[in-house]
Amino acid sequence: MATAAGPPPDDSAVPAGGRTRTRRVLSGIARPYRDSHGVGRFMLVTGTVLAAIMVVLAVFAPLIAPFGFAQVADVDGERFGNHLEPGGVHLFGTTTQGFDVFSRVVWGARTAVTVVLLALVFSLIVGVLLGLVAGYVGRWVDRLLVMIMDSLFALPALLLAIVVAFLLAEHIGGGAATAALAITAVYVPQYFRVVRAATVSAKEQTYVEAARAMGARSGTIMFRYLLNNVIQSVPVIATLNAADAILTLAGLGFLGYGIQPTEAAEWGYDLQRAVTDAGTGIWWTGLFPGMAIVLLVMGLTLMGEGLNETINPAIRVRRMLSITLPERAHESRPGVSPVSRQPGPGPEQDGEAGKDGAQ
Amino acid sequence: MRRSPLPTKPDVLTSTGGAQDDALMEIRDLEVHFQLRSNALARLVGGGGETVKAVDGVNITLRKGEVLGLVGESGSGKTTLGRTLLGLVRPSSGQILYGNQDIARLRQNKMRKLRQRLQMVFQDPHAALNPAMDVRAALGHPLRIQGLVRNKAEERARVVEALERVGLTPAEQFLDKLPSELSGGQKQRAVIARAIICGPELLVADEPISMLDMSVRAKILELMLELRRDLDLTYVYITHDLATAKFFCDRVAIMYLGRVVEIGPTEEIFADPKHPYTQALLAAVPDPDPERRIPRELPRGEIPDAAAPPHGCSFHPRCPFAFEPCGWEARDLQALFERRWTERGEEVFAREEHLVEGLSDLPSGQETVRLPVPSGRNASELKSLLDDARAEAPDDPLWRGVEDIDVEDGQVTLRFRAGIDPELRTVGGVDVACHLHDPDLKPPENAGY
Amino acid sequence: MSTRTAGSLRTYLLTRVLLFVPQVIVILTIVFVLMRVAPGDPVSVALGGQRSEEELAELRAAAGYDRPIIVQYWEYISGVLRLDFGHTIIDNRSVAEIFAVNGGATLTLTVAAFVVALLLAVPLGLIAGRFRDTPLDGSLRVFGILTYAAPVFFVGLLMQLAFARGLGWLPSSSQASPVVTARVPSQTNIFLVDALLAGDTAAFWNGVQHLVLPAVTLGLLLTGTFMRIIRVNLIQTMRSDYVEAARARGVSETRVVIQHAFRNAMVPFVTILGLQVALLLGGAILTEQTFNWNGIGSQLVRYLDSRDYIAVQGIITLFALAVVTASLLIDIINAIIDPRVRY
Amino acid sequence: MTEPVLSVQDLRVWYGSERGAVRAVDGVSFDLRPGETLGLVGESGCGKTTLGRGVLGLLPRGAKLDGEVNYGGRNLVTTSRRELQQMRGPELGLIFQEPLTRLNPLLRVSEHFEEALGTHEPDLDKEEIKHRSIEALRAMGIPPTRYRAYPHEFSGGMRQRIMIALALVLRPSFIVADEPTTALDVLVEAQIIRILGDLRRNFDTSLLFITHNLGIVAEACDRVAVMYAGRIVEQGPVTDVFARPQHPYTRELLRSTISLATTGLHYIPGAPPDLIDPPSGCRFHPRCPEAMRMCPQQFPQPVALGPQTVECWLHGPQNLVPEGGQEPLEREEVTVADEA
Repeated sequence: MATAAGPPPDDSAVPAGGRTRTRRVLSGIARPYRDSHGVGRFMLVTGTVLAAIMVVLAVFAPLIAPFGFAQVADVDGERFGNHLEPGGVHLFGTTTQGFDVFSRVVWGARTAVTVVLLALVFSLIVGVLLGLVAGYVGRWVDRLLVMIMDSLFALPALLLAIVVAFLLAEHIGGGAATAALAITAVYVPQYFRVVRAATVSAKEQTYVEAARAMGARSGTIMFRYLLNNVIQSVPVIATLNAADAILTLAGLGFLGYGIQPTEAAEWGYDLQRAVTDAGTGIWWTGLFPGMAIVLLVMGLTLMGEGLNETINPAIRVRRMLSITLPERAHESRPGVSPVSRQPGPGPEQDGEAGKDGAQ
Repeated sequence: MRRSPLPTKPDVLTSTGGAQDDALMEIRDLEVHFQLRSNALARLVGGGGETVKAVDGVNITLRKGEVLGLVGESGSGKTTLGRTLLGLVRPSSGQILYGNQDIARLRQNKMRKLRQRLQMVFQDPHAALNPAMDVRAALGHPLRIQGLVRNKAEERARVVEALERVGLTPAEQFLDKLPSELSGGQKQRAVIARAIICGPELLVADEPISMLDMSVRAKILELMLELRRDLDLTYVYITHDLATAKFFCDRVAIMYLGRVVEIGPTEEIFADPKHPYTQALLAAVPDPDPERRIPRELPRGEIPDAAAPPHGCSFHPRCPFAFEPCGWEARDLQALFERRWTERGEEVFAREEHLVEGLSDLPSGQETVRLPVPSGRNASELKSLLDDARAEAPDDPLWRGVEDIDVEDGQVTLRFRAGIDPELRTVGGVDVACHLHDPDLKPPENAGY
Repeated sequence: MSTRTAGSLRTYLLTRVLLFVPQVIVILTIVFVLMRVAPGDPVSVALGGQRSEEELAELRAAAGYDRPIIVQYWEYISGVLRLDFGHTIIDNRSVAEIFAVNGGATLTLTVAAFVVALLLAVPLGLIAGRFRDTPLDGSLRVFGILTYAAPVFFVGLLMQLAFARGLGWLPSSSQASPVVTARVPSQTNIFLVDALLAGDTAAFWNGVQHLVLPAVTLGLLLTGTFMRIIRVNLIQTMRSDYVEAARARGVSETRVVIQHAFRNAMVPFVTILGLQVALLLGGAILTEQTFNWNGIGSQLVRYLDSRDYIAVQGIITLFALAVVTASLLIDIINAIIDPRVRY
Repeated sequence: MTEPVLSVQDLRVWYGSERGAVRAVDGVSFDLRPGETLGLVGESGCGKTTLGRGVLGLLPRGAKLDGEVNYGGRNLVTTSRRELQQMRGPELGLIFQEPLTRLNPLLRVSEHFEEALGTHEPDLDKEEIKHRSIEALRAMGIPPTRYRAYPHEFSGGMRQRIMIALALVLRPSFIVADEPTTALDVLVEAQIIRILGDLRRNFDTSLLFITHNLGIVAEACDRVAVMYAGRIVEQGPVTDVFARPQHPYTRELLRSTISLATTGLHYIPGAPPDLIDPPSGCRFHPRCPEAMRMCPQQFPQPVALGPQTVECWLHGPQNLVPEGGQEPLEREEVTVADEA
């Protein structure tokens, strides 16, 4: 085999199909972790761990949080008290309204993860589809979509989210869906841009022309030839956008246009309440939800940058393992003795270098 | 091997054993123009920008069973022409008659059916395969698109057959491979297998071996020759490599800036090239024979900008034998001065630069041009500079095209001889588009013919 | 010889400026559609329930909201072109007047933040890229990611806790101390300029002190993003073919880095600066809210709370126009520094 | 005979990779005399580019090299980075394969020349720099009108001329040209080959001309070194080597090249070996039509045959070939599965 870098050839003639495919997908997910090294790997792993912790908090919030997010009294009906300092039953203290800060942080993770996942799915579907169509079809469809998306891009993200949340709140209330849709509006143009650009360049690839040459219809070309290859640019930007989306969600909450406090715990809202506390020297109401945001956003950003480092060829470092050249040893076999080369210099030259000399 | 292991072609076209001169495809007055959208506004509103005539009036009859070479350098339009034949590029005008249909105007859905019979092999086999599709899917896909198989088992059988046909044996070993797991030669074999799997009659091969390692080039060419013999294929072989063209083709068409400048049987063209461009190309091929040398005299400069091709014969600015009717214009005068300064050096340049700075703004393609005289200088200075330039390089073909230089009303007027677009005309066994071979025009004595 | 002359900078600029017009119209259309898809007219949304039906109808008629939507659209577009952004519903102010009164504060904040971001990010990003994969690069990247990951209002909060409350070095909110504000006459509505015009250095310094925390807070928001872009660009240029070619000519490493890599790395950075204005303005809304800074962002929040569509629409329009104008300027700057853009 | 400008002795360049050490260049020796052009030919992946870069010390970090590159009384392998950097340009030049991306797009052509001359000849004043640069460009056929143009205003062929002028303006005594015409059209390629061919006549510059095209070697080189899997298997004057190739690889390579004289197809079976785990003994033996039992056993010794030097057991030395070593080697058939 002349291809040096490919995975080991699997000669076992497995009547593949489904299994090969699943394996490929799985190994595709695992690849960045396997292939990364150095700083990139550190970032990728740290980021994944941070994000995973937050996801665990989100999934198991009911088990982890000692109290409900809007609970101000324990089961016996006894009120917690306002502005309790951290410690004891209330690990992170309590807020002005008498909520348990730790519980709100944990429940807040659930809100953040839910909203961002929803927004991610919505904006991916819309953005990828539109980007694919615009990039492939071109002409006026492309020009129109680009113009609209560029204009949306020119609106400050937070502003766009506020406006959409504000308008939607009138109709469907201030729940997670509203927040998710507001965030979707912000990120659709980004996916659109990335996917469109990838499509436009992939469209010029020979394999797409080959598909046309075999008579494939536009739909087939888009979904069987382009989508697969275009989608590869998505994971990095999706992770980074997820991080950004957390910030947008918190921004919405901070301004009071996100999720209403009665519906779910939301870190941005908690921080807004904490601004007034800061003036009186109460630090715990703001610090903990703030830290939660920072950790989640950092986790996702680290993951995104780590991914970028391993899969983006433009900045990837080719791994250079350090080697030492083996001593030149004369290969002596029974009955053969080395001679000096005729035109060459000293006798000490030549001979096959040691076989296992590497590393 | 008479019986092909692959499906035979639809009945209408299986007229095997027909005469060599049967026309398979007829290309008439084919033109392909591209719009270059150069700026943001043009991109936004569409239209505007420059037009590039990638293919500029080509007439070729493709004979059944032959290998026709389209030979040219980059920008000659050979690839565009090849893609147009397959309906992958819409021509701006002209006809491509195939059977009783005109590919130039065929609707997409009808064209789709034809693609079974017209296929393409690409230059870069790596890029020609979808990186996310394994060999089985890549080869099976055309069958499915064309509705040639009823079920998976049938598809697999056909894929295995095609793989074996192109020498990828045992086929089972290759079915589940992704393109990234194949070597260059193997990829190209897979691309060829995909091209023949539907049973085509014409293959357009665009530089099929130029990206491959030296040691597999011959193998792929040999495979293509075998396939041609066994499957009664006709090839259009696009290349810039004259050596493989000479070996591989029955006929070659030499292309320059969108036009065919010479076309004819391979032996004749290589034995006795008639167009100065063909001659230059042939002489410039580096050959492993140390006795054979590239001549010192080579056409100067490079292929001109296709968006603004030269007036008259496109090759005239580079042609050592160019004469009166070749299409001289103001741009050639500017090029002459650039050559002059390159030869004579900085001082001459510094002295003359200012006087002829207006040359670059002159309109192209006009017979009479007025050279602007820079302020502070007078026309007679400019005139005498032109006279000097002429006296120092009297043999430059440009001067044959200059009818006269006058000083009128403080301006210098230069009249060029009328340029004529050369047409293909039959000379001996080949067709060549060059005024040197037009008996009505009198080429200069020293042209060497 | 196929050449494209470099002299067409003028043509490029002309087309770029012409392109500005359709861009603005599209963006205005989008703002209009966004703001008016909601059922109900602005007047009843803002004042419904507070006034009688007759009063509402009167107000509607006066402001023209009873006319067909297409007419209103035309009014809006032509209004904006005449720099008339309409009147607020709840307090009947001219939106343009809001810009005049509160714009100065936002402008001061954003310009200062932009300067902070550039001062921090350019050198740090270049250093990180130059010494990539060293501990220095690692710590700079963590710093960059931290500044990016911390929401402005959280950073603002921590700043207030640390520098205003804890250490007592700097004031924590508003543009200047009330006493000072009262004694400086408004001329330009940009407080620092007004203070200088009045010759009141003490007031000027007071303003600067008030500016530090918000500007740094907002500046840090951009710093992370900027650093990341500059670092990646530098890494890419450092491995470009022409850098290798320069090394092969024996050009000294310092010169290679400064003349070839730094310069070329800044070009793609400059091209994305235009869009970063959007990020900056978004952050400004939050920063103003955190530091009680009476700029346009605060006004936006105020009018949003009172559901005053017209005020909101006007402010969004202004923000969008600011971004489009910024990208126009950036494109022009880019055309001047990069010879390839011009044809 | 004149002293060589450059004398490479037993140079090795190895890279570390995930799978082990890549022996890109594995014990290579050659000399280059003043004004001489040595063609270095081989298939892709044979280590010729690494050799060219290694000689100039322009290898990526992680590459290890040892052996000798003797130039001007120094061994470049052990010369400090700093000294090497100062030698690059005025002593050692490099011309690249891909001219389009080799000029900084933001700098005018003139600025490239000012930088190169300013670095190495700081005493030159502005006028002299301009004069020298324009002269160098003129010699490459670039008109003085274009001195202040930007790189993107030139075609690929012209950019390659500029790159050559940029190398020559510093008057180095040794230049490596790494596939300088591969990206160019036939006629432009011929122009560049002629320019490089003239180099040996007009200047005393020695040239290491790396190419995969045997025709170019015949056209532009005095001597040729044929490289296979990290080794130079045969070297000698071009006329001799091409007329009487002594190494089976050289012969097969010449036969499989399609030229204007080709009447039949010929090819070397199999693919070039993996440089991480190359075949034992002679690296060509799995593909060699004349492989003997001896070949996989031991590395062949360089043997002088007239003006040529060959590493092949066919040519002995006989005293090293054991009993029965010349029997033909029994091997498995090479299949498409092993094809390049």
